[in-house]
Formats: sequence, structure tokens, C-alpha cells
Amino acid sequence: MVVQYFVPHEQSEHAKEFLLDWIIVIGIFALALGIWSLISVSMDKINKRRTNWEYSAVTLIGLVTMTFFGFTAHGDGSWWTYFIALIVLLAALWFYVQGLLSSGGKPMTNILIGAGLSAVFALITIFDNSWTFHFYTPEGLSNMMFINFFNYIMVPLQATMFALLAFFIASASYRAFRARNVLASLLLIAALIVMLRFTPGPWGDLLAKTSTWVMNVPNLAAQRAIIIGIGLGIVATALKVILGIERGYMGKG
Amino acid sequence: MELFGIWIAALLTLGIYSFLYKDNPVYKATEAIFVGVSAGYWAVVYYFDNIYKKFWEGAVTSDNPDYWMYGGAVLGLLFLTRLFPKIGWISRWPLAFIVGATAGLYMVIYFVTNAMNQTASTIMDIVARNAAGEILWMDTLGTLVILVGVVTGLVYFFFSKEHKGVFGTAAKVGTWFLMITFGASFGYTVMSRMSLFIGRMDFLMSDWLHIIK
Amino acid sequence: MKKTALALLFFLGLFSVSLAQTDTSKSSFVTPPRPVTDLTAFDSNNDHGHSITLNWTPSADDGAGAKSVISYRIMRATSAGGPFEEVGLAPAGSITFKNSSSIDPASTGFIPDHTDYYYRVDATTMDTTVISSSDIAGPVQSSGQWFNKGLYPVFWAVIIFTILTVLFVFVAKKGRDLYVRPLAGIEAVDDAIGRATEMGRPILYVMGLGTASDIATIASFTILSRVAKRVAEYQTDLIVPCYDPIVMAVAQEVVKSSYMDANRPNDYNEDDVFFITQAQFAYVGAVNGIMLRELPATNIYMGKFFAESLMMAETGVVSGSIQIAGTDEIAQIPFFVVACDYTLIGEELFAASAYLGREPLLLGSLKAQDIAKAAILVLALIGIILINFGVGQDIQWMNGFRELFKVTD
Amino acid sequence: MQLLERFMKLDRRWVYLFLVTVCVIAYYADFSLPTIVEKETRSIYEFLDSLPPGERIFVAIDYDPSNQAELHPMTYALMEHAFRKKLRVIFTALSQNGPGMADQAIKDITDSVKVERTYNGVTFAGREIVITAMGQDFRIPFPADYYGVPLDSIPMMKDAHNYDDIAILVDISGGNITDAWISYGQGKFDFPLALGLTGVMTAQYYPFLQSKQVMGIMGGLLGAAQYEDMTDNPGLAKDGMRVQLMAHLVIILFIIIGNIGYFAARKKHK
Repeated sequence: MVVQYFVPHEQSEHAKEFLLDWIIVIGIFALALGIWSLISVSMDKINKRRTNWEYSAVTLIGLVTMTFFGFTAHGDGSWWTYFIALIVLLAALWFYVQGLLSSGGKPMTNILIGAGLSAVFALITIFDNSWTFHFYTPEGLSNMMFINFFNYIMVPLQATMFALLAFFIASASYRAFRARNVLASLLLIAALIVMLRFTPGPWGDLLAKTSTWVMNVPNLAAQRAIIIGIGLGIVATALKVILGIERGYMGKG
Repeated sequence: MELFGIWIAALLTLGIYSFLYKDNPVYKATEAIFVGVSAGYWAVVYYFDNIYKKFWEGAVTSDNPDYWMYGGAVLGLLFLTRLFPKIGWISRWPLAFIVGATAGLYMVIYFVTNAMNQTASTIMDIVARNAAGEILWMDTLGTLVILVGVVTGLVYFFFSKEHKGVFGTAAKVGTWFLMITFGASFGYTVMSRMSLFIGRMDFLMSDWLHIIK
Repeated sequence: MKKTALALLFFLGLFSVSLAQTDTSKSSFVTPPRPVTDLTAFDSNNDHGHSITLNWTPSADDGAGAKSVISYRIMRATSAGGPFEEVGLAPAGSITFKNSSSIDPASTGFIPDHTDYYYRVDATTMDTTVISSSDIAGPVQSSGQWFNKGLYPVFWAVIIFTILTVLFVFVAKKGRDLYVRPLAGIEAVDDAIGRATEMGRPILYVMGLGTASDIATIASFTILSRVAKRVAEYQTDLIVPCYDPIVMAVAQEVVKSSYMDANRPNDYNEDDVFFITQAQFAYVGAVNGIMLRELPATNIYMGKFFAESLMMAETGVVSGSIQIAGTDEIAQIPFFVVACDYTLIGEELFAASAYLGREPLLLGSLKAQDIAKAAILVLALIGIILINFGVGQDIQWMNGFRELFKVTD
Repeated sequence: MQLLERFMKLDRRWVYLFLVTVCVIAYYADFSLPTIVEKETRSIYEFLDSLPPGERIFVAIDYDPSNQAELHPMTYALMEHAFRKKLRVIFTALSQNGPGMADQAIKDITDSVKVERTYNGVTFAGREIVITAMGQDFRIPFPADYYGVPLDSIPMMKDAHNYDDIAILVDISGGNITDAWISYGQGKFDFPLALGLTGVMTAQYYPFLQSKQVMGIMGGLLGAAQYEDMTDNPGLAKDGMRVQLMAHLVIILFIIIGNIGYFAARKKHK
């Protein structure tokens, strides 16, 4: 791939595309592993009744529910069977995973109950025409419930988590900006100048000018030094990987 | 439905904020919902974007199948061998492939954009002049400061030389530059982070509680 | 209010349509502009093919003379006789145009390689009927090149860097002791693991939001392998929550092998390295929860981080953990510096694995990095001296020197 | 001393509580903070204010919803000023979602100033060409407005042909279209150009102010607040700035408190 950079020919671009595609395809299998990891860690917590196991159950319900919404489309008619089907599905999966994971106990019983519940789920799916599964067309993405969950759960939660930063930035500056030594004082003064840049008062204009200068001159210089350093660090790391000097990622420390 | 949704959203929002006081059951529940729903969301989106569109349509049902994709699929299957302890070592192959390909792909790109281009922009006229040829003292000072900052900053990053004497002083000046940068960027970010909170406040006050100013 | 007062106007439309609709009777008569001259067409340099570059001397009425030229229409045909079709538009004042397409034959405007094309450039005025055409240039074919000549300097720089690295690795292997200055953040890692053991609390290792295709994440894997090995030796717990499934799988492998290296394969628990979700803020929420519930003695953040840097680091402060961070994401370094006890800045992240491993092989590459930095400093200073003190002597050569570093992709 | 030392280790929750309280109060409070008006904003205001009624100005709306919070207040402040001065305003939008932004602003403003007609727009590719072509005649890229009304039949456009017929061009932008306005517009046709930019972009464009290519810059919410101040028309920007400023002051206050505590503790330990 190093060679690829110097070879502009289209064959070389094709090679690059293939490699990127491969990584995506591998990612598909990795995602399966990831989801399995989430499920098994959560189930483990639930089975062993570790502290806060209840919340792991909530996570799993959320996961299955959202996935169910994503693969189904609801047409006209009653929503009741749709939600009953979802609950039956949750229960079936619950018993299956219990059966697969439980170290002691009676795995077979759990799996049998799971099978029974799946049969009920299958019957509902077959006889209820108000909703259908769609694995080959992304109709689930426009499922009303899928969109509602996205709009009223994911979006506000994302925005709120992000907005927590307003508080964290406040507490971090309270705690850390202490004039302990030269370095800490420089950090503090630079931050104060920039933060005060739009305060009203005779010094406002001066501070605004100073903060612009700080952003354009010392800031630019230090960033450039960091960037050059990072560039070399990346090349060195990549080179070590290619030459086989660094095998840490394979666990060969 | 919309009213219901806004109530849910508002309660979840408050659930997250309760974390600021301390970890509590409401936050734990909110977090659990968030993790579950988002993992499900990404799984579905990933399925349709990649498994379906890229792999299924590109390599299986396509008239002009992209057989290369199967290579990726084989590597992906090898990846799954990790589920079986005895042959789990095979899963290192795709892993080595990913890491190796990445390393190769980005090595030169970073060398160019980070190291070479940045060096090129450091090579500049020190004395700034306006169109009339008069020397602009402030700008000249600025370029000098930039030059000093870049040089001392780089000196700071030397690993194999002890920070002593002239070299040590330069490295120290370098850290000053770094600290000024960090302080200034931190201060600069406060405003945008506050805007995020103002946005959430808007949502709670107007959309949910309808307390309009 | 009167119609004439305060008329608000928002006027936009499609260019081609508009030209056809312009009421020519109202517009004043425009004399045809003088045409473009010296039109040349050639295969674009150093590319993947499917591209032809045109150069020309602008019309005498472009920005001068009658100032009537508003744009140049690039016309192309497969034979000298036409018919010519429009393939692009360049604003007045331009002297070059690149007619290129993607390598995908199905894409619109695809230009096959090794096919004859003829080009013509029309100087256009505000009146669509008044244009003047240049002479026809062609035939010309596009083709891909096997080596990008514009990248020679990069090529040599990479070769030299590689040789340097190999050289120093050999020097180090021969047993020459290479000095490396201490890095506080690295030394803290050892202490932190010891502290966690004493307190009987786990160590939280966060890989960030990077994917396996980020070099920072690869660097993080190498650091994780050293940390995991020590953790296994000390028999402390390790928690690695992951954002990306591939990263999770690799991290599991890394931790597992490290436990084997430490001769404690039985202590390894697959569930120590686990996947949470691929939504940035849900991931942050979960990690924050882990911090407050498991109360890790040490939080280590290595890899690519974005807005979550401060959210995690501040929560880590609340849980009373020692925090060590390292990232190459420049915008986030300030937050780690402010909230963490130790921060590896930029390049230090990439050097960390060499430090932790203390192997001559890896230290050798650090030396090569330093030499490269020194070379950059020296070359930049030479460049500055040349530019500032050599004015008027050999400007061409100096620009060449600067160009040596400037690479456009 | 005891009290001062406690300043050093305040629980972060006090910081949070105080911050929320202040923000909520500032959000609802109806007080107005004086803003120091910077020279680069004042020059835009003074230019517009000196124009006689009926003069044409040209406003380019080049931002997307993601920058709305920062740039909308600026557009509103500028437009209200222009309309009160009875200036005639020509709008273009050359960015992807710009027309939507402009449309919203125009609708909101015309609600309050009662303008008779509004026009909407669509996006257009190849902005350098559009900018250059408008230097010849606005009718070249845009023979009609968005609703299809030919420019010639709109009274205010009767004798408006190109940049020579406008007094000033204000580009309110959240992206690199500004570069095109500077080099292809101002650079070629030499009209007075003023910029309204996001806070992050501002520092980048100061060199153009120095080289006199740009006659004024409004930077982010702050610039908008300054403009509102000068036109004596407090609006969105002043509201937002009030919360911003108070929040910044709270943070600074806590930094100072923390340092007082720190020095008190150090003094004692000596």
C-alpha cells in the first residue's frame, strides 16, 4: 500500500478500493462479534445477578426492540399484535440466550421454552398482516417506531450528553486552572484572555485583539510543531508495523 | 405521539443531567436505554448500508459481481474462528491484514500532509511588507514568534537527547508555547460548549414546558 | 406600502436555462470578443488517467479591451469536425481547465483512456448568441501513469527515513545503549498499575473512537499489549470497553496474547474486553457509568478522541482515578492536559510503546524519528535563510527548494 | 483563612448549580449588557447607516442550518437595519442550504417590518462563475427570481445591472464561499465587501481586513450583538450573548476563587 501512493494509475486505485472494501466486509463479521459481546456480557451480569444487572436487561431490551423495528414495516391496522409479537420475541430470545450461556442449570429447558415462544412468534408473524419483515429492502428504516425512537430517544440523548460538556468544561477549569508554576500560569492566562475576549469594558477591545493574536501566532506555531511530530510518529509506527519490528498488536510484546 | 415523544425526550434529558449530581438509578436507566437503542440502531443501519448494499447487492445479486468481495468475506469468516478456542489463532490473519493495510495506506499520506507540507509553510519571508514595500513590524514579529515556536516545539519532542543546557532551554520554551496553545484553545471552546447547553435549555423551556419568554 | 418600496429580491435560476431565456432584444448589441489563442490539450500528469488538461491564453477582451468575456465554455468532440459538446465552464480570467472523470465507467461524464478527443474553448459574453471559438486542439488521449513524478521528493524522503530506521534498529541490536529521555506519562503507567494492585481496584483502558484504520489506534494496541502484560503479572483486573467492533476483536487478541506471554492464560477473561455501542455519546455514557460504579484506580486513554475526551476525564476525576491520556487529536489535547494527571502529547503517543517495551529494536526507531526532526529543522532553517537573504540571486532555485516540501494530492 | 482554603476544594456540584442558576436567570432576565463595539463591526454599520434611502445593498446568505445559531442573528440584525433605513436589498444564496436559511430570515423579518413581497431561491453550482457573471449583469446567472418573475419587471431591479449598481455587498457565510467572494468578486470588480463570519472563522480573515479588501467583519454571535447594539435593536444575538457572557463570567469567577483558595493554602503551609 505504500507503493500505491506513488502509483496514480487506475489499477492502483482499484487495489486501494478493494482493500478498503475488504476492511468493510471484515467489519460486518466484527459487528456480529461486537453485538454478541454486548449480549453475552449483559447476560452474564444478569445471570450472576451482579450489581446493576437490571440495567443490563434494559440495554438488551432496547437493543432487540430497535433491531426489530429496523427490520419490520408496519402497514395499516392494529399496533397491538405488533407489540405483542415484540414482547414474545424478547421472551423467546431471553430463554434461548439463557440456555446458550448458562453454565449450570438446565440449558435444555430454557431452549425448549425459547423454541415454544418462537413458534408463537412465528404464528403471529404469519397470521398478522398488519406488519411484515423486510430484510432485503430498507423499509424498516422508515418504520414509524424506528423513526420515533431515533427522534425522541437517540437524538435528544445525544444532544444532552454532548451538552454536559458545558458543565464539565466549567468544573475542569475551576479545578485545573491554578497558578501553580510557570507552565500552569501560562495555561491559565491564555485561557483567561481568550475567555474574557468579549466582556464589556475598556479592556474588551484590547483583549479581543490579543486573543486573536494568541490564536494566530503562538497557537499556530505550537500546533505546527505538534503536527509535524505526529506526522513522524505515524510514519514511524506504520513503518515498524510493516517491517515487523512492532508486533504488539498481535500480542507479541 | 409528538407530545408523548417530547415528554419522553424531556425526561431522558433530565435523566442525563441528574448525572451531574451523582450516579443514580434514573441515570443508569437512561444510559442503559441509550446504549441498547443506539447499538440496535447502528446494527440495523450497518446491515442495510454495508452487508446489504455493499456485499449482497455488490457481490451476490449483482449482474457484474465484484468477486473481490468474497476475499473479504473469507477473511471475515476467519475472523469468526476466534469463537472456537482451538483454531482461534487463525483470526490473527485478518487482523494482521487490517493493521498492515492501514499502516501502508496512511504512512505516506501523513508524511506528506503532516511533516512535509507543514515544513513548507514554515519556510516563509520573515520580514512582512505591505504592497507599498513598508515593513509591517507587528506581522514581522508574528512570523518570528511562529518560527521560534515551531523550532522550540520540535525540540521538545526530541526523545534521544537529554533536556539540558541550550537544548533544555529550547525545550522549555517549547513547553511554554504548548501551554499557551492549550490554554487558548480551551478558552476558545467554552463558547461553543455553552451554546450546546443553551440549545438544550431552549428545548426544555420552550418545546417541553412552553415557558416562552 | 408601495410596490416600489422595499422590494425584496431573491433571484436565482439555472444558468443554462437563463441563458436561453434572456431577452436578447433588450440587451445591447455585443461585439464578439476576440477568441482564445494558443490552446493546447494534453494528458494530465501524474494521475490515474481519465483526465485531460487544457491550457490557453485568454481572450484579449477578458478583463481588458472590451471586457466582454464572462466565461469560457469548454467544448469537446470525438472528431475534429465535431459535433462539439460542452464539458465544462471556466470563469473569465482562467487559463487552464482539467477535464476529468472518475475511474468508474458507469459514472457520468466518464472519459475512457486511449481515446482521441478534440477540444475547443469558446469565449462567451452575456449574450448567448455572441461567442467566439478558438482553434481546435487535438487529438489528445488520456492515460494513467505508473509513477507519480510529482512525488519524487516524498519518495526519497520515505526511503531515507526507512533506511534510517533500519540502521538504528541494527545499531540498537548490537547492544549500543541508546539514551531516551524520561517521559512522565510513561513512568506513571507502571506506578499506576502497582497502585491499582494495592488498592484492589481495576484498571480502565479506553481506546477512544478510532477504528482499526487509525494509526493512533494501532499505537494504542501496542501500548495496551504492554499494559495488559503488566496487569497479568500483577494479577489486577483490566476493563477495556470498545466503541468499534473490529477494535474490540483486535483488543481481545492483544490482551489474550499478553496474558499468555505473562504465563497467566487462565486469568484472561474474554468479557474484560467488550463492545458497547457505536454511538459516540452512548459510549461515553456507558464508560462514565463504569467509572463511577467500578471505581477504577487508573484510567488510561490512548488513541483517537473527540468531544468525549473531557467528558470521560472529568468523570474520572470524580471517581478519584489516576488518569493518563495520549492522543494525536490536536483539538482534544488541551482537555486531557487540563483534566488528566499525565498526558502524552501527539508524537509521544507513538513513542509510548517503545518506551514501555524498552526493547532496543523499538528504541532504534525513536532515534530515527529524532534524526528526521533534526533534518526538518535544518532544512526549514536553510530554506528561511535562502528566502530571506538570497533574494534576487536565484529565485527560481529557491522556489524549487520550497516546492520540494509542497506536495499537492 | 479557613474559609479561603475551602475555596480550593469546592464540590464541583456547587459550580454546576451556580452555573445553571445563572444561565437560567440570564436566559429570562431582561437586562441588557453593554457591548464594546469593535471597529470592524462599526465600519459596516456606519457604512449602511450613511446610505440614502433607496440605495441598493447586496446580501449573500451562504450558510447552512449547522451554523444557523451563530449567523442567523447577524442576518436579522443587518436586515432589520437595512429595512428601517429603507434600503433596497438583493439576496443571493450560493451554498447548499443557503436558500432555506435566507427564506426563513426573510419571512421572519418581513413579519415584523411588513415588506410586501418576498422571493425564494434555489442553489446553484459553480459559484465562481456566478460571481464573475454577476459582474457583467445580474441577469446572466439569474434572468428571473426564484418565483420566475423576470428581473426586468421588478421595479427595484430596473436599473440594477451589476456590482456597479450596489453600494455594498455583505457576505454572511459559514464556509469557504467567502474566499470566492473575495477573490472573484471583490478582487475583480472592486466593490465594498463586508463579511459576517462564524466565530471560529473570524481570525482567519483578519488579514483581508488589513489589506483593505474587506471593509468590515462581524464575528459570530458577538459581532451580531454589537450590530444589534448599534442599531439599538436588541434581538437574538443579545439574548444569546447574555447567557454566554454570564456563563463565561461564572467560569472565570470560579477560576479566581480556586486560585484564591490555592494561594491561601500555600501561604499557610509556608
